[in-house]
Amino acid sequence: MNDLIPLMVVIPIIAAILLNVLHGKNSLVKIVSVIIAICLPLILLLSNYGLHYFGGHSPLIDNGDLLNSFPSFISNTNLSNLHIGITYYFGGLQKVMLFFLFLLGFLAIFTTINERKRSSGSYMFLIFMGLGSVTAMLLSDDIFHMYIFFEIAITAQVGIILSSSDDQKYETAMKYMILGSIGGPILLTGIGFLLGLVGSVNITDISNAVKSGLIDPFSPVFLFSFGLIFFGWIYSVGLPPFHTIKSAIYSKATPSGSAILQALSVIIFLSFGLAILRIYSHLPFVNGFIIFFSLCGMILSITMALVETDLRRIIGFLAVGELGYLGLGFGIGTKLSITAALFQGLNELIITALLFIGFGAILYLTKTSNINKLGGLIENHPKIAIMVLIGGFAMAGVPPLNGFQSKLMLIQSALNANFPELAIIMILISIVTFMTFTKIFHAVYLKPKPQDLKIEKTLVPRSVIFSIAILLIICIVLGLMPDLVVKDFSVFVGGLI
Amino acid sequence: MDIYTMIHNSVQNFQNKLKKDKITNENVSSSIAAELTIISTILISSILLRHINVMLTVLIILGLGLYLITNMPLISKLKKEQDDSLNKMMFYVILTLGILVSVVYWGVL
Amino acid sequence: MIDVQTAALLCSGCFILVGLYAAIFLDNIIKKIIGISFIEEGANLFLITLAYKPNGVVPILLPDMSPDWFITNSAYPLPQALVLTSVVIGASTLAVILAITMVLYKKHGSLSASKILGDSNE
Amino acid sequence: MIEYIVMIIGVLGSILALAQRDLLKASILTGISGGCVAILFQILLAPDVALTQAIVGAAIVPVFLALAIYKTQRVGKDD
Repeated sequence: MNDLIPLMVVIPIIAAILLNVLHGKNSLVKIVSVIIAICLPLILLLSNYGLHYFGGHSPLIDNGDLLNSFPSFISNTNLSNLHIGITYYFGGLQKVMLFFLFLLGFLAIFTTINERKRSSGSYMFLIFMGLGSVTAMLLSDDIFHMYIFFEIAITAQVGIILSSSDDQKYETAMKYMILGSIGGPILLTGIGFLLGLVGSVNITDISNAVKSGLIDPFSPVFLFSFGLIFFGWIYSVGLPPFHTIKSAIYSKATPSGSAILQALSVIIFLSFGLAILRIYSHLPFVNGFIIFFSLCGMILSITMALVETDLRRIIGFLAVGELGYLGLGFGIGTKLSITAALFQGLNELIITALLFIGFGAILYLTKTSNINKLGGLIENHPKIAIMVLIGGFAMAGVPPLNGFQSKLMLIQSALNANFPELAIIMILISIVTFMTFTKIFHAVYLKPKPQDLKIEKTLVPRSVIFSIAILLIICIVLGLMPDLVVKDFSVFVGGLI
Repeated sequence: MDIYTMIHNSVQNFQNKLKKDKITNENVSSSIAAELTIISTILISSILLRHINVMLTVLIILGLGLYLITNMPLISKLKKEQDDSLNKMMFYVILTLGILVSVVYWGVL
Repeated sequence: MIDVQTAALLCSGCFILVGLYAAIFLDNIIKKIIGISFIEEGANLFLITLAYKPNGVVPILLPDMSPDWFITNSAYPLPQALVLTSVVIGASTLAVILAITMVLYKKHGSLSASKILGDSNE
Repeated sequence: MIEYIVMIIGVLGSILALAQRDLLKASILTGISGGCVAILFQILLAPDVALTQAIVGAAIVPVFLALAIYKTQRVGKDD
């Protein structure tokens, strides 16, 4: 049933509005949000793969009677191929990605409900709004539609930052909004250039127009639109120079909030990145641009993570640095590398969520996140320590886990594509990631406990342990059986190139 | 002056400016690791230029290597440039936008 | 005399440049925000200008027009539909930024960006 | 002819708005340039967008700005 496809976007948004209205009615908010969060993955399982045309506006060529009623300069040319309405495409990639995104959303909601005594309808509003908007971005085949939902996702992200209790949250949110208000309209202007050139904002139409020679890929307008859209992309995903603000927002939100923020960023990365690859892959220098910015992102973030002393900021930088792997996969541009990048994106979504929630428990216990003031917590919480340690192994790429599989694929693809330097850098960076992780793990759990460390709460909420365990199980399962998802991804990429 | 003392001093310099924390061994060793990482990764990634011109690559690698090693405590300078102040972020954002647009525009000409 | 479309493109460029100047160089947060609203207005004007057709008609099909004539003479309605959304998005983003500004003013007692949004580590 | 005058008023209004020390005046001038953009939309054959822009650009944005200025401080001390 293809009619279920728009429901993946509609239901989270309706749920968001409903929960905002219900704000204040404590138990009702809890029940409704949990029920909807459980229902969301079910829609994915029930609906079929396929296209959905909004309002039934399929391309004219699919609709014989209507086509004949138009003059010949429409019915006999490429104009009859244009997509008139907004099109959603739902395939294997979307199914897998959205399944894990919704699962993550469920865990975040579950953790928040258990952590706070009074559940806030507005916070649920923000989470559902973010989930719905990135879902629309991943499904949509329309670059302006993506832009609209991207702006909504950014506003939801700002709301999630503001709902934490950090004392620097307003400043960080303000900086993010100001930088975003420069990046957003520039992205819109780039879309405007494309629209003026092609006359359509549908990505399939644009790439068809480039392929069929209808527009010259080296015309100044097309190149200029590439520059502006590329700038919007690096803003939206936090490659340099936006890596500082992106890591700052991760470090200011609540732990489950940071997990959601990172998940939103990854999905935005994938959907805009795939759009850029589909539109501009005929330009020779696009891959170079993507590789350059990804390399900068990886190097700068990882070195900043090494010298930082704030626990949450370190994980924020690590999360931003891992996005560089996705960028390298997109930049190499072969079938294997893009598949590997998509797989890496999925892994990152899960692993960084695990680390954010796992180290967030430390903040919950001690109310400090300075690694110089922490230490010796393994005697209090050995279970969490071991689970977080395995999560760190997964991030660094230790064999039986999922990070290993995707990084191995990336390195193989780099070697096959005659980029051995990139393979060496990927290995180096993953070693340094592991070193950073060992450093914070040692500082938090293994180092002797400082005298002045006060433990404010003794028990970690059970929902936190439950979430970490679920995420860890996913890590191990994906690591042992990567074919569960990689098959779907490679089918999607095969249709792309 | 050996490299450990040199980096210890530079870490002390920028940490004194930022916070009143004491310098631990971990801070210095992670700074050294960051230093080595940044030099090695920049040098390796500049090999990628061989796809454009081999002679140019050799020259750039020699120059970069000399430059990076003579300006050794790099990480404190980098750290200072990447703090949370809006003005610095905005500066780099506009710089990137300018470079991106002018490079693309150059490609047109 | 340049034609209307070129002039409107130049005008949208001016709006974007003025807005960028304000958002980057002016220190007062309210003025930064005013600059941001100008950037958004410039981008919207740019999109609308693309849809313009000299000596054309408004893209509304009236009963006395033949479809063939209408297709060749009307302005392009797609960018206009897009701008409608983007105007509203701009206004709501502005509201969020202003709300944060008010909270920040209560906290710091100042509207200077370099004071409020400077390095947080000091 | 009128369209060129409207464009010039719009751009001049935006520059003047940023040159004011009194933020309330700046917000009113923002409304003027927003209104000019709305008239331009009408000239550029987009009447429905012009309606929205007239409400948003000439009324809602200046009112939001004025409310924020009323809650904070009126004169930009340091710029």
